[in-house]
Amino acid sequence: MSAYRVESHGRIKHHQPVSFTFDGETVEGREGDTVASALLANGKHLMGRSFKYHRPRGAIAAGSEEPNALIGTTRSEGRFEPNTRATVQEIYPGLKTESQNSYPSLKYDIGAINDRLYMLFSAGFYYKTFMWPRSFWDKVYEPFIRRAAGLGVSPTVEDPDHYASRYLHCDILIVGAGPAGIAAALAAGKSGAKVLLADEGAEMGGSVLSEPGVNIDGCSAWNWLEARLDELRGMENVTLMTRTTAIGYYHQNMVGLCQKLTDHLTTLPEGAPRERLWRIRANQVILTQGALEKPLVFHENDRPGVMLAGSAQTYLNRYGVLVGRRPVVVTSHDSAWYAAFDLADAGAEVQAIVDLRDKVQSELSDEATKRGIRVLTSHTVTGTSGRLRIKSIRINPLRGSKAGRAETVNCDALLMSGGWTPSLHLFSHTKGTLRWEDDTKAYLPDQKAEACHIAGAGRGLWGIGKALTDGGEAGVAAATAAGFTTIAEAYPVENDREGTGISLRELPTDRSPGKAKAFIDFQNDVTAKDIRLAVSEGMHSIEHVKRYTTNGMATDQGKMSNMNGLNIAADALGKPQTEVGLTTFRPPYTPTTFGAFAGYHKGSHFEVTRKTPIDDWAEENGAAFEPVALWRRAWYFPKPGEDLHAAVARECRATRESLGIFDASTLGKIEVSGPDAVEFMNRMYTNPWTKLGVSRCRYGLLLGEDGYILDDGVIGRLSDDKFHVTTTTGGAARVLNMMEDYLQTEWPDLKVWLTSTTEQWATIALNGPNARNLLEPFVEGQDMSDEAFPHMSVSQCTVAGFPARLFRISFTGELGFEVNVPARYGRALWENLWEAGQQYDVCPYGTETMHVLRAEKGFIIVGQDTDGTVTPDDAGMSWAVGKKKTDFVGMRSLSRPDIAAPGRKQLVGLLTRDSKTVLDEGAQIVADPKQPKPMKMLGHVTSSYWSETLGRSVALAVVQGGRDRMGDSLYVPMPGKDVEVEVTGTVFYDPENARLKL
Amino acid sequence: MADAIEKVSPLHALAEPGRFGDTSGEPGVGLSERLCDSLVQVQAWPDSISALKKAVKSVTGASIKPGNAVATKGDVVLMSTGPGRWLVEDETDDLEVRLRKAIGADIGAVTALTHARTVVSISGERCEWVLASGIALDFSADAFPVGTAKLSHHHEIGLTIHRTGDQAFDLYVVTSMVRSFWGWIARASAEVGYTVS
Amino acid sequence: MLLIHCPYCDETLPEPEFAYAGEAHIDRPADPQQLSDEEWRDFLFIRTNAKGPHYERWRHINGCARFFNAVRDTVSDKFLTTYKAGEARPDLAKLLEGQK
Amino acid sequence: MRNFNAFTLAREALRGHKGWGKQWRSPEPKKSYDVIIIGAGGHGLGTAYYLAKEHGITNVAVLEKGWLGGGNTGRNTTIIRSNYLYDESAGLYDHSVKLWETLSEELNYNVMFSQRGVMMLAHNVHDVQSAQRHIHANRLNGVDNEWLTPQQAKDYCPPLSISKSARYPVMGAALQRRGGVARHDAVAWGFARQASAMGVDIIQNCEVISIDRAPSGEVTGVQTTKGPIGAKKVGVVAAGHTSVLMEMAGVRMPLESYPLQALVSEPVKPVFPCVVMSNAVHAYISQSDKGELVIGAGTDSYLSYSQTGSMHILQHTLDAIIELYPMFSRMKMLRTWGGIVDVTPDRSPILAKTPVPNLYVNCGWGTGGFKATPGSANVFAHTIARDEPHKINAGFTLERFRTGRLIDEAAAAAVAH
Repeated sequence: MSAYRVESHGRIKHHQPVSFTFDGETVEGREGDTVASALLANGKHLMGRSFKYHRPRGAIAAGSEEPNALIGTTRSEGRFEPNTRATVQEIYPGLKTESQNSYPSLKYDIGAINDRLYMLFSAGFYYKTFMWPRSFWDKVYEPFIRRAAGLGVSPTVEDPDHYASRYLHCDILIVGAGPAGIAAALAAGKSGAKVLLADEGAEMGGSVLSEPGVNIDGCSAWNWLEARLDELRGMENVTLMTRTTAIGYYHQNMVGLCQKLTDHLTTLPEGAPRERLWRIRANQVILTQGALEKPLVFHENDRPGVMLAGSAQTYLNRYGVLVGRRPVVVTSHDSAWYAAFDLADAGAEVQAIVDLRDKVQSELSDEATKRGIRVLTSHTVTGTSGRLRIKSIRINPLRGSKAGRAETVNCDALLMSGGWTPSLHLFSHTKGTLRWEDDTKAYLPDQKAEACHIAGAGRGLWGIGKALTDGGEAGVAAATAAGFTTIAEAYPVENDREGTGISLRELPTDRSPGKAKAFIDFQNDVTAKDIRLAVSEGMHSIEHVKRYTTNGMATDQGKMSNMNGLNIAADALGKPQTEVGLTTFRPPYTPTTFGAFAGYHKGSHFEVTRKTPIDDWAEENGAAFEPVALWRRAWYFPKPGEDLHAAVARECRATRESLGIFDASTLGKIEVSGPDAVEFMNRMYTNPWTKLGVSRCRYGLLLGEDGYILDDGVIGRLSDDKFHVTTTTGGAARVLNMMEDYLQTEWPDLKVWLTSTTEQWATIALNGPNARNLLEPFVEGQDMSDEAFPHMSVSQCTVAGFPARLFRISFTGELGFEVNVPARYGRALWENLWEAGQQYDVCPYGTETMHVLRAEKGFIIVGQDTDGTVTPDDAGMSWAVGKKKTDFVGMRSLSRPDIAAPGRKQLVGLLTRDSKTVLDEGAQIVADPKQPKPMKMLGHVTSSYWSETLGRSVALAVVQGGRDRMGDSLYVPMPGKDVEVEVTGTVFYDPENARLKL
Repeated sequence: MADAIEKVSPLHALAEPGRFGDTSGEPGVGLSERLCDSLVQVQAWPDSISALKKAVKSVTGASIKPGNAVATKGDVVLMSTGPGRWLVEDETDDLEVRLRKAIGADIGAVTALTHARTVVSISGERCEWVLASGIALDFSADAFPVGTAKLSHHHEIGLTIHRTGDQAFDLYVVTSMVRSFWGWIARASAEVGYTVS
Repeated sequence: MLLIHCPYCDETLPEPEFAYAGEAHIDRPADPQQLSDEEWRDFLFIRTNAKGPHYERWRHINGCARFFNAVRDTVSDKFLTTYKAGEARPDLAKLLEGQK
Repeated sequence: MRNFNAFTLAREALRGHKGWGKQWRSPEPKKSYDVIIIGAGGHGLGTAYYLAKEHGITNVAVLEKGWLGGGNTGRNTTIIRSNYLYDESAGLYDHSVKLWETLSEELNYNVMFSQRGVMMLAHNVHDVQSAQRHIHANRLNGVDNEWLTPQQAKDYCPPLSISKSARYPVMGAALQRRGGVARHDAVAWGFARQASAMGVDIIQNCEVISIDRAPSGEVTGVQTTKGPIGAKKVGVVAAGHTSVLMEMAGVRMPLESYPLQALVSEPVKPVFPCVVMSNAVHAYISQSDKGELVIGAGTDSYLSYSQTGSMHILQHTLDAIIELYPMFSRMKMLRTWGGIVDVTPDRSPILAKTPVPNLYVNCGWGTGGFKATPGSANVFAHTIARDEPHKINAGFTLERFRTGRLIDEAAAAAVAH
């Protein structure tokens, strides 16, 4: 077994070997290992290459803050993920992992040439060059930059996994299950409140997992932890969630969490989602996310083998891995000393503890001497060596702020600690404010913007004892605020490892600081020099520094780099941190898959599909569908070998010659009922309604208050106090909302109720000379003769035995009826009419034929022939505006200067001089096609079709002053040719409406 | 003639009986579809609410309860869907006619919605879990007691949700969207395993 | 995702149950025809767009379907109060007092 | 001011980058200026730059309450295109694209304008009609825009799914090849550097508290957190906060401010070669030089100055991204943020004089302001310098809301900017 695995340590299952691959090579780890701990156990520190300079890098941390050790992971075909943190990914048999951003191999990466050009690729260098010659940017420079940039590669195939989501309401949400979080959960849990404790790790415990030597409440830390977690599991009002990261903290205590469900499993359970996005609404939130260790900033502090001391301690105590056998420790904080002691006790020969401070507590130095560790206080580190792994470091004594003569010390790892930063990302999402505290040398929570509590290291309290006490108090406070009562138990702690330290900028060095490669943002390769350059170039806001250098913009979201960047920027600006300010933390806390956000809403569930009761019949009969608003509608019914045009021509012929049947169920239907219904209609629509008789219909036109046509539809009067209003398919919801708005807020005095009955009725339209012949035998309770039931009538009768609302209306110019029956009877009625219709060669038609037939009659489609800038007069529909009316929605806008002005675009017909040419819908119209660009455009073609009936093309268009141009020639300039058109009226077929009167 | 032809359920093609999703262990929920015989909306004028309540009582024998409490009597269900507005359900086919007789224009408006809604029933240990995976309400029994109804939505689909038991809900779904809704609830139930009856 | 109290249902529910409906207390003029073009423009288009407490309308679209009014701080997005359509503007000073 | 080029870069590299000097001065405000621009975003800094360069007006201050470029300039998804429907819009945005094409040289600052092409997808018959209408109008206006079949669209953007079984199958696309993206910060910095060099004072952390007017009504200066500053003319270029500032001068605006969110993925190697917008499905996406997928979300429905949006808005956006690009489901969202956009009733900007003498306003860009930065700044400078609009912005008045001569791109095409 490898020299780096320590069987006596760690929480992993030493007797359970697990093998996986890294860059094709089989690696053996143990159950419970992460990819990083397993690689380290095998002596492999080199795990990746940096973004800009392609420098060799190893894991610097042991958690989700890791900036270097990003890998690609593959489970199986389609299950590949880039940029996964090796320090978080748990290993399982068969896991395939690969390094990123290197070519040809991780060990020999030609990209590393950039490192030689280090001085050239300074902060913002790309803003200063690549400008000449211009054409080279797109063709040469940018492609080069892009190839060099990027970390991993994108997946290339559809994701076979699915993702789930979940809403949850609870009294208290606790984020982070370290000592503070657990103490908070225990206190809050006992109150009976509904408590949820979430932790991003695979197991709960946080820092306790890395501090087995501590005694809590009279027993060893790990035994205490197990007992307490059992206690929590025993409370049915408490829920524990691991592998669950709180990614964002939103308005009114809504916290988004992403739970990883399968990425650690050997085999996938059938149908199990990969991740679940939780949206938790909590009465109180407790943030116990602990603190993050800061790297020290010195020349070549990024070699594989250089690692945070706390992380090295974690690798030893959680994973049973010595990250080095001969490590050196360099620190400005006590905590790293304890790491050194743990490693030494586990068999490492710690070469030296280098402390920047001139004195430390004697207890620490005594412990070090006891272990035979060389102690060098008031010393600094000025460099490291080793290509793919650290070999030695330069240590210099400090004379004040100057570095003395260097001594080289060999080592196989360098453990550093620059102190700790409270993890307050989520707190910052809420716009809670932070204040700089000089004795902790950290930003601490100040003003809260949400009902939340922060406890433990998040408040700058180091050590497990303080965390437990503070967490308990937070638990009590939260429970009390949520209306429960409880008390916090005391958990006495022995051999606790509190500690203090100082916070530094770049370490003093004996070299030219201008040339030092002292890294701050490891992933983005931002060095102290870059920060100082940015400031010297006038980037005085910390946001400018961040953006100019990209410090803190890497995938660790600045967890490693923000504080060091801030300290150095502040120094360069000669200001205290407080005046420089922080950059904003933005969600998510750690990168989160798109899939988790989309949840169920993918594939057929991407958006709701509304279907009519007759949809199945259309599908069974080979209809082609088109999406209209949320509906899918039958577009046309192609026979074998027919394309859209052939099918539509046939459907048009059949309808005009005999009989067509059409599913109009998607039309919006609104029942307007009440004593004031007619008054309401008068106020809403442009038309007058008072005189409309019961069982009569009228075409209604609805404007927005801005005077433009918003919707239209046929409206039938069922009784004195009840109207059956129809709207366009797409407009139904908008119209009802608008009507409710006026009714509820402007005219609450009107006794009117509005009800959408779109869903209640299936609507079947019959059009054609044989429409009555087919329908009549089915109708009971209504004389169908032209006299008794003329055009624009409505009747409540039965059709085929079903209760029906029967309209005699026509959107085709043919004799037409629309039968409304309760939705569940729709299919049955359709089948009835279909069978009986065979004698008339009844032809089902779709929306396209409907559009052609209505265009031949010059009927508009709102949204196609009008576009939200068209008034009734523009559309040639002044006839629909009640002349005597003193007010209706939109009326006042019609007299605004530019609406009343001459020369507006008006709806007209267009006939191409060459009758075979069908204009493009959307094609533009000009008077002189020979004019230079930009041309003066008079309008555009709104509808254009081949009219089978007329044996030629027809078109509708809006044209400036169109109604004064009847008979004029205009032109539609198309690529390569100009199409000459004649301006005509809008009715091309049966202008005297003879066919309606059959 | 009508009797000769069956009503066609929008879910006829989808909701096939059987056991689906995770088949290890007991099914977490059971799903089923119900077509109302009569579902009628009654709406009162601000000054005629008590008159309307009287009328409803006279027709159904059940009294409208305050707030979102659902009144049930035999096969009658009365649910509030907003100020002055209620849904009335029973198993007759002439409920609308009878209500219309009792509720004149002076009292309010009566609108049949029998075919406009399709009821999806969900029951079983995990029904709260399944519903909460796509509907933003708090389904815990204290926040959503048995015998109350709430309005909500899933993904643009309007819902009236009646908690009929500790582990049972009736969801009144807009008919044209019920196929999409079924697609979702089946997917969400797959994780816990479900039966369709 | 905001939390909104519907004054009709007396329930506090998440934002997606509601639809924003623009600035509140902009009444449609009794007789629009009498208005000047300027006055009509003001009614149609001019908005307070307040930074801070804002009188606005919401509709409980997926619930009782009622329009109602609210006062919300547009900087913090926190609701100061919601109230039924037709009720008078609540006194801002009192509301802000209540927040303290 | 040091010239930026490969040679100076190399020389500085050898000298440890000691000689660059500041990119812009950080002066204290003078007593008064000929022109004060309120708002140091791209539009405001650009306005100052063109005032100095094209109109010889260098006694100019740009006042910024925060840090320059910190508003929507530094918060948008950097989409640049000009294939708008109406003559006014096409004229304004194409003027801008032409300036973009030479902006790096003009400013001696690499703004990384990358003409990768902007593709707008059509998902239903209405989309197709609308796209065709745009294409024809653009052609006659001399603006490039062409129709692609679904297969051509896929060839241009391989990650795009053109599956027929999709909920909203791609029926085609309109492509403007001259469209693309640019580096947003660089635009602000480039304008700031040149303007500052020509004498413009850029004063950051200087918030305007009130706008002073003479008894006769005209603007005379502003009160700021750094004291009073006199001005012969004042231009308000403060996207998001326009209403607040104009109120100080007693002008009520037809504006509402909404949160707009955007997000980026973790960086990956080049995978997405262009910009794709879909209005039916609501998703805007491109890939940055750094490798991040840059994705624009929709606005929240409610008025807000909080610069934060709701989670469900981002969710809906990512639903759409996965619908169009199923292979991105396992990509990870790295960072989200929000901006404040002020929106006019017709979704078109206001670039005009105001009822108050010597007060000018540039606002109402909604979600589409970045693409217009140089063009808008250029004609706005003209409007201030000459006290009359340039013919390109003549239509974008405040008056139009009274007369009804709206420029309603949204209503005309349901095309978001």
